[in-house]
Amino acid sequence: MKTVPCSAVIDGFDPTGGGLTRDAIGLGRVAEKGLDVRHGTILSLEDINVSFDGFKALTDLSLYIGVGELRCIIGPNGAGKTTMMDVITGKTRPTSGSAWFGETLDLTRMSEVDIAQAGIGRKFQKPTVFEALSVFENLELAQKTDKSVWASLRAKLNGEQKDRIDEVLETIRLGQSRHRPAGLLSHGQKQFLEIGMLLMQSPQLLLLDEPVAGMTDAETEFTAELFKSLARKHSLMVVEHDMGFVETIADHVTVLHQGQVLAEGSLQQVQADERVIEVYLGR
Amino acid sequence: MKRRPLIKTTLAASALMLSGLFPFTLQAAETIKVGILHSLSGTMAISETSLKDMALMTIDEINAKGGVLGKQLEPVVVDPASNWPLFAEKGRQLLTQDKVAVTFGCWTSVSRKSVLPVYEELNGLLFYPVQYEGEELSPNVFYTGAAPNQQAIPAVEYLMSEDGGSAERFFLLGTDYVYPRTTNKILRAFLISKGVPESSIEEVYTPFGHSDYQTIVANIKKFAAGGKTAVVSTINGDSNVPFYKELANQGLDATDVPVVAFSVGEEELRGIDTKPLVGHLAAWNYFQSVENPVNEAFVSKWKAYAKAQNLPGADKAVTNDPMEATYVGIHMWAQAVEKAGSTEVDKVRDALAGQTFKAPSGYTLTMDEKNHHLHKPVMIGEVQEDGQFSVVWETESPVRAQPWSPYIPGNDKKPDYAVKSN
Amino acid sequence: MNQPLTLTAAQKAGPKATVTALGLALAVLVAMPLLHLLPAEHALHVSAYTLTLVGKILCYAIVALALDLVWGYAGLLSLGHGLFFALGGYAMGMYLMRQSAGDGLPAFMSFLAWNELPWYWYGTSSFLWAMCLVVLVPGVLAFVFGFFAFRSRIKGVYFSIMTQALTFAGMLLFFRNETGFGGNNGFTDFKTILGFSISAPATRATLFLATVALLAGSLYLGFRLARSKFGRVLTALRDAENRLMFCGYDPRGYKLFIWTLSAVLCGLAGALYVPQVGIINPSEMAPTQSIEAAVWVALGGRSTLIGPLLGAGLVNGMKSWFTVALPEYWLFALGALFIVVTLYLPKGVIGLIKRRGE
Amino acid sequence: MNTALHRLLLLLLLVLPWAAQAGDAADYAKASPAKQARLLESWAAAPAPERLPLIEALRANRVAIDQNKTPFIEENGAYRALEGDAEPVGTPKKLRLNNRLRGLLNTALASHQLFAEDPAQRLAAAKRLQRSGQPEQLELLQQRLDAEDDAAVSEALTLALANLQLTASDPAVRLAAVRLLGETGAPMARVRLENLLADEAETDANVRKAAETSLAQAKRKLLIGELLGQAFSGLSLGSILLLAALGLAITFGLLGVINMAHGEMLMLGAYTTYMVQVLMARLAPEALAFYPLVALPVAFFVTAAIGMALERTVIRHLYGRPLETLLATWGISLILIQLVRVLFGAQNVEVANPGWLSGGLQVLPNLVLPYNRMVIIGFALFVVLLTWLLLNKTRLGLNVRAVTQNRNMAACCGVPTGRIDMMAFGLGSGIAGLGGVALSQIGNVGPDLGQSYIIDSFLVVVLGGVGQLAGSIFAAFGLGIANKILEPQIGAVLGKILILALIILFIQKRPQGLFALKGRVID
Repeated sequence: MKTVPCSAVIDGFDPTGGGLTRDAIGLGRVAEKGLDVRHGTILSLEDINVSFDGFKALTDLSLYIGVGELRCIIGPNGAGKTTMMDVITGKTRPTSGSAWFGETLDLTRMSEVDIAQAGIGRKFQKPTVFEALSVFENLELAQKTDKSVWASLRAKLNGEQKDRIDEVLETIRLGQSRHRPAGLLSHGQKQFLEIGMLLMQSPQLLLLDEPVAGMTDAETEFTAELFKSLARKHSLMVVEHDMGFVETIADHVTVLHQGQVLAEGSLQQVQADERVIEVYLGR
Repeated sequence: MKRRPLIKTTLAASALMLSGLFPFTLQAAETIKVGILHSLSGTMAISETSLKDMALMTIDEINAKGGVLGKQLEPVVVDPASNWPLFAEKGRQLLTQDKVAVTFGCWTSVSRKSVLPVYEELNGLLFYPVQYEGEELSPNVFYTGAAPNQQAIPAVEYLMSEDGGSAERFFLLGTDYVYPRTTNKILRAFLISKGVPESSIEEVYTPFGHSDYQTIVANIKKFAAGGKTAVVSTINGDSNVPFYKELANQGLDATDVPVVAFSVGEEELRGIDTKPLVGHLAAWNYFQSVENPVNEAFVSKWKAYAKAQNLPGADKAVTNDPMEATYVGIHMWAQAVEKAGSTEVDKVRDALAGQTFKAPSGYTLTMDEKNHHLHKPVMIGEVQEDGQFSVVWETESPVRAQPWSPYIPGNDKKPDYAVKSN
Repeated sequence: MNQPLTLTAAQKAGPKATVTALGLALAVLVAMPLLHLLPAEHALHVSAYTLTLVGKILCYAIVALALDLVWGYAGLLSLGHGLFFALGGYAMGMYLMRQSAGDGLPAFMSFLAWNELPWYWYGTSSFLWAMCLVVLVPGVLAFVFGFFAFRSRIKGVYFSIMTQALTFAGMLLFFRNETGFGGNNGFTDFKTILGFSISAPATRATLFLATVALLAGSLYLGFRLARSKFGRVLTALRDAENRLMFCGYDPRGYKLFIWTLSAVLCGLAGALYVPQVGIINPSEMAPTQSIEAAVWVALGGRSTLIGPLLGAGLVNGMKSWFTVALPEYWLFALGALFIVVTLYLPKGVIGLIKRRGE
Repeated sequence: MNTALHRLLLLLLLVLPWAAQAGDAADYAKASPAKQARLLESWAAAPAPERLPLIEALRANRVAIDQNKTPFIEENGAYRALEGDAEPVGTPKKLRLNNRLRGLLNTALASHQLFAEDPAQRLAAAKRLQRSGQPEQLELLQQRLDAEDDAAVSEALTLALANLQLTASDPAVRLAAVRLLGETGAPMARVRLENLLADEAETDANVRKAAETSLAQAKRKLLIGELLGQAFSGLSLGSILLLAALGLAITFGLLGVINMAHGEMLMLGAYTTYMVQVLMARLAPEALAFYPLVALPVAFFVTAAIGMALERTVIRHLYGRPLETLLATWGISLILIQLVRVLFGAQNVEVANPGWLSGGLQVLPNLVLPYNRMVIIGFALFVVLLTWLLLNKTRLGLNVRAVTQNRNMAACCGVPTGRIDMMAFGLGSGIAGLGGVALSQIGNVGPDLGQSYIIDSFLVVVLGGVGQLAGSIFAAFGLGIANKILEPQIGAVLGKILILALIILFIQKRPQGLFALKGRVID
């Protein structure tokens, strides 16, 4: 079985900022240059504050993700993990603070669509796929291409694109179900389909919210391998509760608590931190 | 298989209509078909339902006397559901599918305007029983309701007279329909010709279905402070209740500011507590309270009919002006058919000119020789506590209609006889 | 809704049967106006009554189809489609009024205090410009309304209520006599269109054929859209708008496109409706009319192309029949029908046919 | 004591010329309308107490004449001669009144009532004469003012007199009258002052100057009255919108049912009121005045029962499919409307305001607050309070909120969701029924009643924010007041269009309505 086909599927990006390989990213716009990641960080969150009617969901949160890094975020419920992802993807606007994608893209000023097109992909906590469409069509919609209305009206898949979809189908092991409506897939299959859609999107930064929830052990193992292979050329941010899974994939872990970074480091370091122990076990 | 049901329905519908036609065509020798085109559902049902019943009663009455030309009249009732395009469709159906000899129907001007092209195209015959704004004279329509000069102008003349309270300021209040607009335009021109200054006339319109008259009543009060004021109301039926209630509760009574209404009759008063309204006025060509033998017979016949047919609210059945106009219209048509010896539209039209009928209003009404309108008496009635009107003033003799009002510029060039609008 | 966005029933019953049925229906519809040209005594003559009735229903069917494009496919229930229909009708009506008025003012203006044509009437004596208005007025209005509504992400019930408010405001505006569209009477008494008498059988037949052509065209357009990637994006939009945004699609553009297209189709249907029924007035904009259109779609079957057509045909056919057969009680039948369909036929009549097919 | 004696003397004096006036009724009966008017004017200028019954009978339209034109008074169907003891020849016919005669009768009645024992009656009469006093009554008023000992009546009389003194020959009298008029703030005063100033009608410079000051004063007072009136009508309209929308805020806002039959619940509530009125008129006519109070619980239970029945049979199968509830409830509404039309007829039915809801409270000379509107404002607030208590302070309310927020979780916690849905729908319908009772007091009661409120109701709920009771309240009053501010400026039609446009714009800004829940977006 091919375990690392993804690198072939996803365009690599050039950390030096050349970016000539990038093509149209939707609504007819073409990014002239690739993402500027001169300083080696792909995502910088600085002093982010978010509050809902007085409830502070995030307090002075600062977080940096390096290029090609695979970062795991852990933290108890209500620590602000999903809110942080909402901030990064433009769904929630921070009351203060800055969020930069690369060195030049200010995420707090971009719309969700722009952020997605700039190269941040997100997988939701609850798998969301287009249930009325077939697996194949789900991947077709996700693929990186001109996503403007006009383009969609005229769009026709070329051989290369079909091959890519086939490849991803293979990767996520849904080749047999390509024409099944996505709504009829099992929970785990939906998770994989969503990951597959992310792959089709070929983003530079992937945000994954509890990707292995509801997966069998074998599936989890496979996912871990998949992520590790992705991490070479992409940046990943994985929110996960499953410590075993975190252990297999993460080189760097961040612990969130009450909207703030509590600890950061390797899993061993973090697990040794007394504050983390208190937060996890103390209550 | 997708389109089939649509066509099936259409076919089924037309088949049903046809099969419905058959028994009639078999009896065609014995009956004359008469179309009744009044809304039985939707917003206009409130006014039109009783006209349908009145038409049926009148047809019964004529049938009981042996019918017309020795044949029984057979009513064909359809429901255009207060939907104006549906009026045209149903009109066409009555003329081409049911082949009626005449149609009695419509209430609103827009419904009449909707069916008019159909009746002109197919040379049908329509009797329209409601007061309206004029500005129309079709050879295929006979207008048994009042033209503006048979209702609005005499009413304002009365208000200006000593008995009417010598009003010198006029608040023209109406629903924003074509009828109130046209009527008020005529009234304004009339008032100015009588020396009323522009500043003493105020024109206000409300949206259809308006139910909050607080601001308007406050404005009337303000306006009325300037001198003896009368309100001329062309408010459409449904908005009258909130208007009168507000008027009464804000303490404006008829001795201070009388309201004369052109669309409020006995039927509308059924839905209003009339005690606070005593003294307010309405102008019509007929009131139920008119005392004469013809009317007594008419009213008691209607009450008996309502009871026999078990109509809703039969114990409180009343007659009103459009009902009388329907009654008169059907009888006149029947007389004209007898005179013409045929139900052919062209012959009946000729026979209708100059036709007379002893109407419940107490006058012998004449169909004008030329202009398709009745000569009608004008009466001003005062609201009484029992929901009836007492006539306080009436013209000495029936007035000839002026469908093209001389107070609207350009009308002097219009011919005073019916021509197709093109 | 787990319905794939394709011709569900068609797939089940096999494309062949569908094509045959559609072809047959089209043949009947094309034959009807031709039969109308036969002399009235002829056994196969189709009467003007039948022709205008079916023509009217066909116009409604186009509205239903247009509404289904936005509701069934994009998940936006519009309760204001009557407005676009009426606007198209008014644009056509303006031309027809100018035709019958000749060089003078339209009849209603001359007795309602208008001395000259208001600016928005300029050029309406030209058929071409009137046709431009038929497309532009509903199109631009829908575009502007949609642009703002979709920008602020108004959806679901909010969107429905806003569209309802829009058509209600439109109705009030057109009711005003000062607006210059004939007030509550609207436009009637049309005489000629392009110089041909509007009541001539040949004109009727032509208008009918034009309606059939528009319907067939809309159906084809809908079919192509449903099969394109655009159609799939719409379905995705209906079911998971957020996911779609994170895939990098801007839903606004998609919604705006289908919404405006739907409005323009309605406008065209309205323009064909007016000369056939002979009247246009503000009651076409009444919110209840638009709700009824939604009922046609639901009754026929949402998210299918044929369903709405069936629904429009069934409801209007029944209305025409019931109003004669049971004038006092037809509302009971109609009301009961709505309840029964929503309760027992959630996928509409088309769902029933599909189940039969299986 | 002195004054009482005085009055007695005066009475005697007036009774003396009895013989001369014995034929008043007969005179009136025989006169032509024009002559009747002149008679009434002379009676108003020279009142005679024994004429009072005649005037009262005339005013109540109870005077009839027989064939000989002998006047009779009708009492419970029997006729009694007004003068002498004649028996009617033939059936007497009622004397016709018209508005002119009615006005003159009122004036004549008022000047007779200035002699009444009861100060309240005298006050009312004086106030009446402020509006309709005739120059011929100048002397009478002066005389009565001198004899008056009640301060309030004196004041009212002074004012009534001032109206007539504007044309007095003595500039000092005119000056005093002008000053007095400035203080009243009556709409008539403004017009009188304006007339005085116009066309150099007033020649005395001092009086002119005083008149100008008074006019400005009067205008200011009128403006205050107008603004207060506008505010009140805004509140009143708001309370009506609120009552119409409150039930919907529950069925639509909480249960998510797009209830197109909501308007029909209002209509059924109004028809219940009508039925209660009819039944009480038949069974308990002495308590008829309180029929709206009786109608409240009846309407609540009737509409709640109908609502629950609908929920049981139709709506329960449609939860989670909100747009389909629209279609089914639309069907229900068609059926209900036609049902009422068949049962009660297409025409409106008569629902009368009972005495305590008729008329209004005169707050300022140009501001009358109708009782029915005041009661409805209070009632709307009461219903809101009741609803709030029900939803927030009872177990039922807790359950309703639980079910509407998370049906499955509530079911897991042992909440009988089916029953709660039914109760909640019944509650919403019942509140709509209460709204219907209130609506019956200000407008039509007909089969289409509900249709005219349904759009406004939805707008109120959506504008306020679905599921937000407080939002609905703000939205209703906001819409009401905005409507009433706009209406005098640009007319009712444009005002309404503008409001709709503003709502559409507002929703752009706040797509979730006025009171939206903020929080993490949940997908």
